[in-house]
Amino acid sequence: MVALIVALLMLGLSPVAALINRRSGYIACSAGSAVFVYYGMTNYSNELSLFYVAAGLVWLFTSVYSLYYDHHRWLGPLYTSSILGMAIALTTNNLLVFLAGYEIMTIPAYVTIGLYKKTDYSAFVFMGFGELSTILILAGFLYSYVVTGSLSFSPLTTITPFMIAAFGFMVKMGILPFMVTEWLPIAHGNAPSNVSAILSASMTLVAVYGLTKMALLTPRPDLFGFILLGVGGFSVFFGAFYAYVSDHAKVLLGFSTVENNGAILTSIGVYLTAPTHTLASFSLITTAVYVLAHSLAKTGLFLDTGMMENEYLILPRILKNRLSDVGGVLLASSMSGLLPTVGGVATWALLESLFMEAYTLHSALSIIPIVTGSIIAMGEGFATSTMLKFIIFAHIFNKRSSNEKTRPLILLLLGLLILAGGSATYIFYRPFLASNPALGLPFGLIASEFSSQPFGAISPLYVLILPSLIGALVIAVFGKPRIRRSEVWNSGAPLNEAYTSFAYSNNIRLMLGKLLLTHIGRDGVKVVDVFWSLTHTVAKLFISFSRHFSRTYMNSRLSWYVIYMILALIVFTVVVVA
Amino acid sequence: MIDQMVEALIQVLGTILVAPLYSGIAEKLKGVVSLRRAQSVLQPYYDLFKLLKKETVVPSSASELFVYGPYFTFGVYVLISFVIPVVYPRPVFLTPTVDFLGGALLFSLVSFVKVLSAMDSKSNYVALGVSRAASFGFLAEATLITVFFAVAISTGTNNPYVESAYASNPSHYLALDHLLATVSFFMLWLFETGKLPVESQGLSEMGMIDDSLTYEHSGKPLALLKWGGYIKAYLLGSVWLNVFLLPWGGQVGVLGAFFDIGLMFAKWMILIAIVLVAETSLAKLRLFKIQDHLAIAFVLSVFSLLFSVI
Amino acid sequence: MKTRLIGEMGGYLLYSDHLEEIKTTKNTSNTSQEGSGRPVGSLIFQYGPATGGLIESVGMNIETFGEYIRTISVEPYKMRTISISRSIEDLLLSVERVNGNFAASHVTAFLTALENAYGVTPPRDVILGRVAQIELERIRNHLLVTQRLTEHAGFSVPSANLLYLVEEVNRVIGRAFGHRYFYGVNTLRGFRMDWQLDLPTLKNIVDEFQEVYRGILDNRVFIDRLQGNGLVSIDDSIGPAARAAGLMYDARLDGDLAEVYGEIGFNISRADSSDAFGRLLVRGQEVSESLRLIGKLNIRAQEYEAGWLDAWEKDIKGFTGGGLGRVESPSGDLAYYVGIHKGTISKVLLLPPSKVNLRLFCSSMTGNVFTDLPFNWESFGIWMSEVGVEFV
Amino acid sequence: MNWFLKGVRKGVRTEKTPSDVAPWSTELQFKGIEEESGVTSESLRCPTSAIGPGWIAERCVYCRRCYPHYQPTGNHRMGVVKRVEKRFQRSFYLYPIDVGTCGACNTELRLIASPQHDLTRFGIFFTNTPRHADALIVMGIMTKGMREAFRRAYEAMPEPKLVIALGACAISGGIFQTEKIEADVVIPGCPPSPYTILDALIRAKGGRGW
Repeated sequence: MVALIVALLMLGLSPVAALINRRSGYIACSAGSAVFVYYGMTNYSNELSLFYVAAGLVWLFTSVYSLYYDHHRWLGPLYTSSILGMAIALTTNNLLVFLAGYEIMTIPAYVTIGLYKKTDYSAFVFMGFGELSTILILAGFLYSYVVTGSLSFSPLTTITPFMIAAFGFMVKMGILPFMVTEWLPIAHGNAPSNVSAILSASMTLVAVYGLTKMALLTPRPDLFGFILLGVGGFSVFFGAFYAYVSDHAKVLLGFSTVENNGAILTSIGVYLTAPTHTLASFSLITTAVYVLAHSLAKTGLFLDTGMMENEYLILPRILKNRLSDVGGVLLASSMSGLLPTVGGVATWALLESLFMEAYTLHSALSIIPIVTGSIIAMGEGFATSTMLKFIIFAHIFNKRSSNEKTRPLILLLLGLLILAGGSATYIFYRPFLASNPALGLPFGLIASEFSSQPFGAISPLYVLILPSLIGALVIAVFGKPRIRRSEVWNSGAPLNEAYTSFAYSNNIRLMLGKLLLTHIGRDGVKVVDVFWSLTHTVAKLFISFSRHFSRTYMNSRLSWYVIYMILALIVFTVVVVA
Repeated sequence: MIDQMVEALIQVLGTILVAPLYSGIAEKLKGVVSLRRAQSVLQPYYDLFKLLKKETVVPSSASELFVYGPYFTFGVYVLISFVIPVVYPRPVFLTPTVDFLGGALLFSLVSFVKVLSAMDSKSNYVALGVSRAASFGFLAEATLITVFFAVAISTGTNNPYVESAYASNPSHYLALDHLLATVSFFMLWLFETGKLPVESQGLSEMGMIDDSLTYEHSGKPLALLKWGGYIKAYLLGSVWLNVFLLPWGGQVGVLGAFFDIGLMFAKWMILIAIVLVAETSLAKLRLFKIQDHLAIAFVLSVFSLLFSVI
Repeated sequence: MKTRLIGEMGGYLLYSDHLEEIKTTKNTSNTSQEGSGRPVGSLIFQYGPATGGLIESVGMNIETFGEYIRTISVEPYKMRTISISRSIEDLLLSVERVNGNFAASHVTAFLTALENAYGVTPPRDVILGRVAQIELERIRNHLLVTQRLTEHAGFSVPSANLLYLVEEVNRVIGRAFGHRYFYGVNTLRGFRMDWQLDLPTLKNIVDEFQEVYRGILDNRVFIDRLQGNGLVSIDDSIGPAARAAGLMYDARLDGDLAEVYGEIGFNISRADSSDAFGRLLVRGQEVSESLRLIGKLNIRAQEYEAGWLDAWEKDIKGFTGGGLGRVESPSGDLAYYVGIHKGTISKVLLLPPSKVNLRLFCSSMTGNVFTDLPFNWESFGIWMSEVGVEFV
Repeated sequence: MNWFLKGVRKGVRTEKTPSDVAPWSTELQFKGIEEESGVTSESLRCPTSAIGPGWIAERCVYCRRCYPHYQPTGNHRMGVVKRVEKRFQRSFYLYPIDVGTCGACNTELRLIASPQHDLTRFGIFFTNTPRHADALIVMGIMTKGMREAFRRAYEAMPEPKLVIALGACAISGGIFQTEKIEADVVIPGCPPSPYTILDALIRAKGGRGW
């Protein structure tokens, strides 16, 4: 408990510190985050504690990174206060304080995007959807207050509050059809990478946290659970699909977040609909592990884009060196759900739980998890291709190397963490540990179960060790190769133009033209993001409204805009606390 | 413990050392059917042996990934050969490392590393092939996962060995879901191993898909990639034989393990016969028709999933 | 018969019945056009010069944004220059080697040009002999083209079978003429032939080809690779490409040997689709037709005293003139113009069919995907060797 | 299925021993009446001065002007192997590069893959990348455009490797009288027949020839 207070104090101080001196602010924030992680680990009560660890790590790495990145006087305070908001939301047990934290986290983000905006509407779109999310959550909370008569998170007898709030959280998670809220502001507003990281990694994390927390307090609803499950599945597919055909690094990552949040939502769906208690708890752990995997990997990749000069993969100019290359590859492999990384374990567990559910249900209902599972499987396929695209064109296909050490080192650390973390998930799956000494696995096995006997099992630790071991053995047997350097073979001609990221994913544009409404014209290939074109209309309405609003009340001057935000914040907090 | 180790050894060596032979036999027969005397069935071994002795040319801007990636992928393949029933019908040493789905994820780990290693050469020809492989990947990977689950769901466990035993029961074997999964997996196998009607090892660079992944490699790494390719074909093919098409006849015990190698040979002759007919009577599909081929495989596997629970 | 444009040869436009100087320079570059400028994310993919997929060295610059071919331009990397300032007999040997697979066609066109220049006509047997060689060449080439197509489709059995037949044709030629590519066969005085042409064997070869050919046409997947692939704008096409589109374009109807072809009753083969498939259909029919023609010729080796030749050897001062020779090579119209100044050869112009076919190929590639490129390429029967040649 | 059956029915058509080689692609021998020293390239108007003393295989383009003084013997084993590479005994991959041919060498080279000849039975194969190749087969006269590509291809090949010059153009400049290309294995002929090519290739990897 002491740890928590310390952490919150440090985080609370950090915005103030940042106003005075940026570095000190970030340092305070890092320290606070570190303590927060410590708190999460020591007071490991249930899966929710894992959210603390994940969030804390994200903040820690991002803040340290920001020490070497930030280049704007407003950024420090805004960034740190946003984190403070998250910390509050994560740690409170009071509905309204949660909401307050939620706003404290969101509003600075509006401002940052407003400050960095390239296109005027992005900030407003983000704000619009943000507020929509808040309103829904508020409604859900009020309803819960009406039901339970208490302002703290407390067990519910009806699922209605959860349903309403769930939609609010889903908006924040950028779940289909709200995908646009995820990538648009980051990309078009072009938020600085450290903010992108917390926007995409930990802000959605808070939403997931809220969703999970509510779910834990709600009687497990059948139908709604299946809806979440299905919607999640489709988000995975479309998220990954659009990520694959995106050539803007941050859009790509944004969509990939949609994909991951979809998976997480599905996992929650499984928890809500699981026929057996064993399966329920398995999927709950899976949810938490998935959150951890996504937060860390996504943070890393966004920080990676922070080292890009040009955010288009078509001609990326990224400060790269051996460290960041290795880090990037590790992070990407986790993002593509490959063992032995955390991402791999999460993907494995999610798919297992889906199909276990299908098996245990053994009825017409099984169709839902099966179809969802199959769709997610396809999504994973796209995810792998997408991450390959990112690594190939951000790291391998560009020659611009740097000898900067610090930021690449941070990336590498994250990568190693996510690699080793795969084996560490062992701890979180405590109830599901197995072993088979007879066959040489005395420990390190995670078994997926829906009842007494196990369904399947993996040992990330062994997967981490064995291939490299065998590889080394192979080297020992056949020896190292005798190497001579020579230029790449390009059928006898010098290699003048390298393959582009656009061309890399063009087959899909041509093959799935119906889905993308591909059009080949005189000036190249055009595709339409169906969901964006939907949400864009909504956005436009909101833009025109806020344009009018800002003209009349804020003379469209940013300072006023900021002041308005802060006032709104204060007023809101006062209202809440009173 | 010791017995399991010996059995494991037999299974793994039986995979690594015998795998190239099946490719050799298949190529020989294909040659004979196409009016030629054709090369020796041991040709794959000759090629590997020679490549292991050759120099390795590395593109100027490539990194260690290009050189040592193949070693790693080979390691993963060897690990998989511990895990799935490719020779011995009972779990052997280290088998529980991953289950069936885990195996599928290991296969995609291999392709991930393979692609990075190949792309590290920065060759446009590699990129051309990779971009194709990547755009079919989503269906291939999905089918691999669903088809593995197809059996998992009917047995209630994701342990391939149990599934093999389960499928050997005629009533389960003839069940619709099993048959669908069998067909689906075979179609996938054709894609994964670059067989007609999906791909054919020709000289034309323009048609490359899988071949592009070895296009720039040479010497030892190339040998390991080729060898890995043989092993992959053997692993997937044997799973298909032992879990789907012919889940019978596996003997236990150390002696049994030796017998099983012979048994696998017999089973493989059947697979090779089927493939031979396909390879000699089909022509290569147009590029974008390949996704139809895979889509059918995927849909079949999903149907088999549905039938197994309803 | 109406006049048709065949192509450009060194500053002149060659029509089926005359040669005229070019006034306005029209675009005959080997580039297909679509839109202008470079779309985002596109690249120039360099294919060649040294490829495993194509028989000869050729460089292709393919503008693409991934799989889809936007424009393509072909450059012949192997440019050979042939000096005309050597003895006419040595020059003849070089002409043989302009394109080995069409050697007979080239030599015939070249000699016909000379003979026209000097206004002499060789004996009928010599002309028949040349016709026979050209038709043998046609059979071999069409077999080879079909084989290449099946090979690219990974169609192993027919591919092997066709390669077998190509080798057999070569052996038939080798037995009769002593050389598989007619090198050293034709001289200024006629042609050499050691043995009678083995017609029965040739007939068996063509019969087996027809069987294979019908077999591959039954295969849906294979046909799918060709249909709609490489649609050409027919107006200025030649050879099988033109006939595939249903045109009556054939030098055997309006070329220098038209008379002979007319007498032995040549029937033109045509199809009704201007894509790679149509071109395959035409070749399939032409193989049988060529066999039929050869059967009617019953040729025997023959030498003659070429009057102009002696004149040339004595180098009568002041013989100045020029002659045009045009024959139907396996891939379409092939023409030579030989200019003679004061008894020595002063100018040689060449219009190889591959030059025209190359233009057609490029114009037909836009909108195609990479994997269909080899099929379209082979379907034209292009030989870069004759494109890259220059007489100086 | 259909083609599978056809293939089986037709059976293997690979020939056991060389047969039916075209005379004017084989070794020439003096068959004249007067002294061999009496006839020279000049007297026979040999375009590549391939006569005297004796017959010089590398230069001959088989124009037959020396007939009847020189006549074909039917011996196709004219290849000259300067360096044998035993390591390729059982696995020999070829990368052909055409630096300026008339197309005849290309076709004859492809024809060693025909069922009659079937190079694969000797463990010889074509490959489409120099990285996998053991030997670089160069044919045609060295043209300006291809010189660079030739160098790159050689560079791209891993050691040990052989260079094989195929056809009169490559080994002596042939009728075009251009430079000759240095090589470990030299295969005369214009073009060399598939028999000549196979024989040389087999001997290059330490075999007894064909």
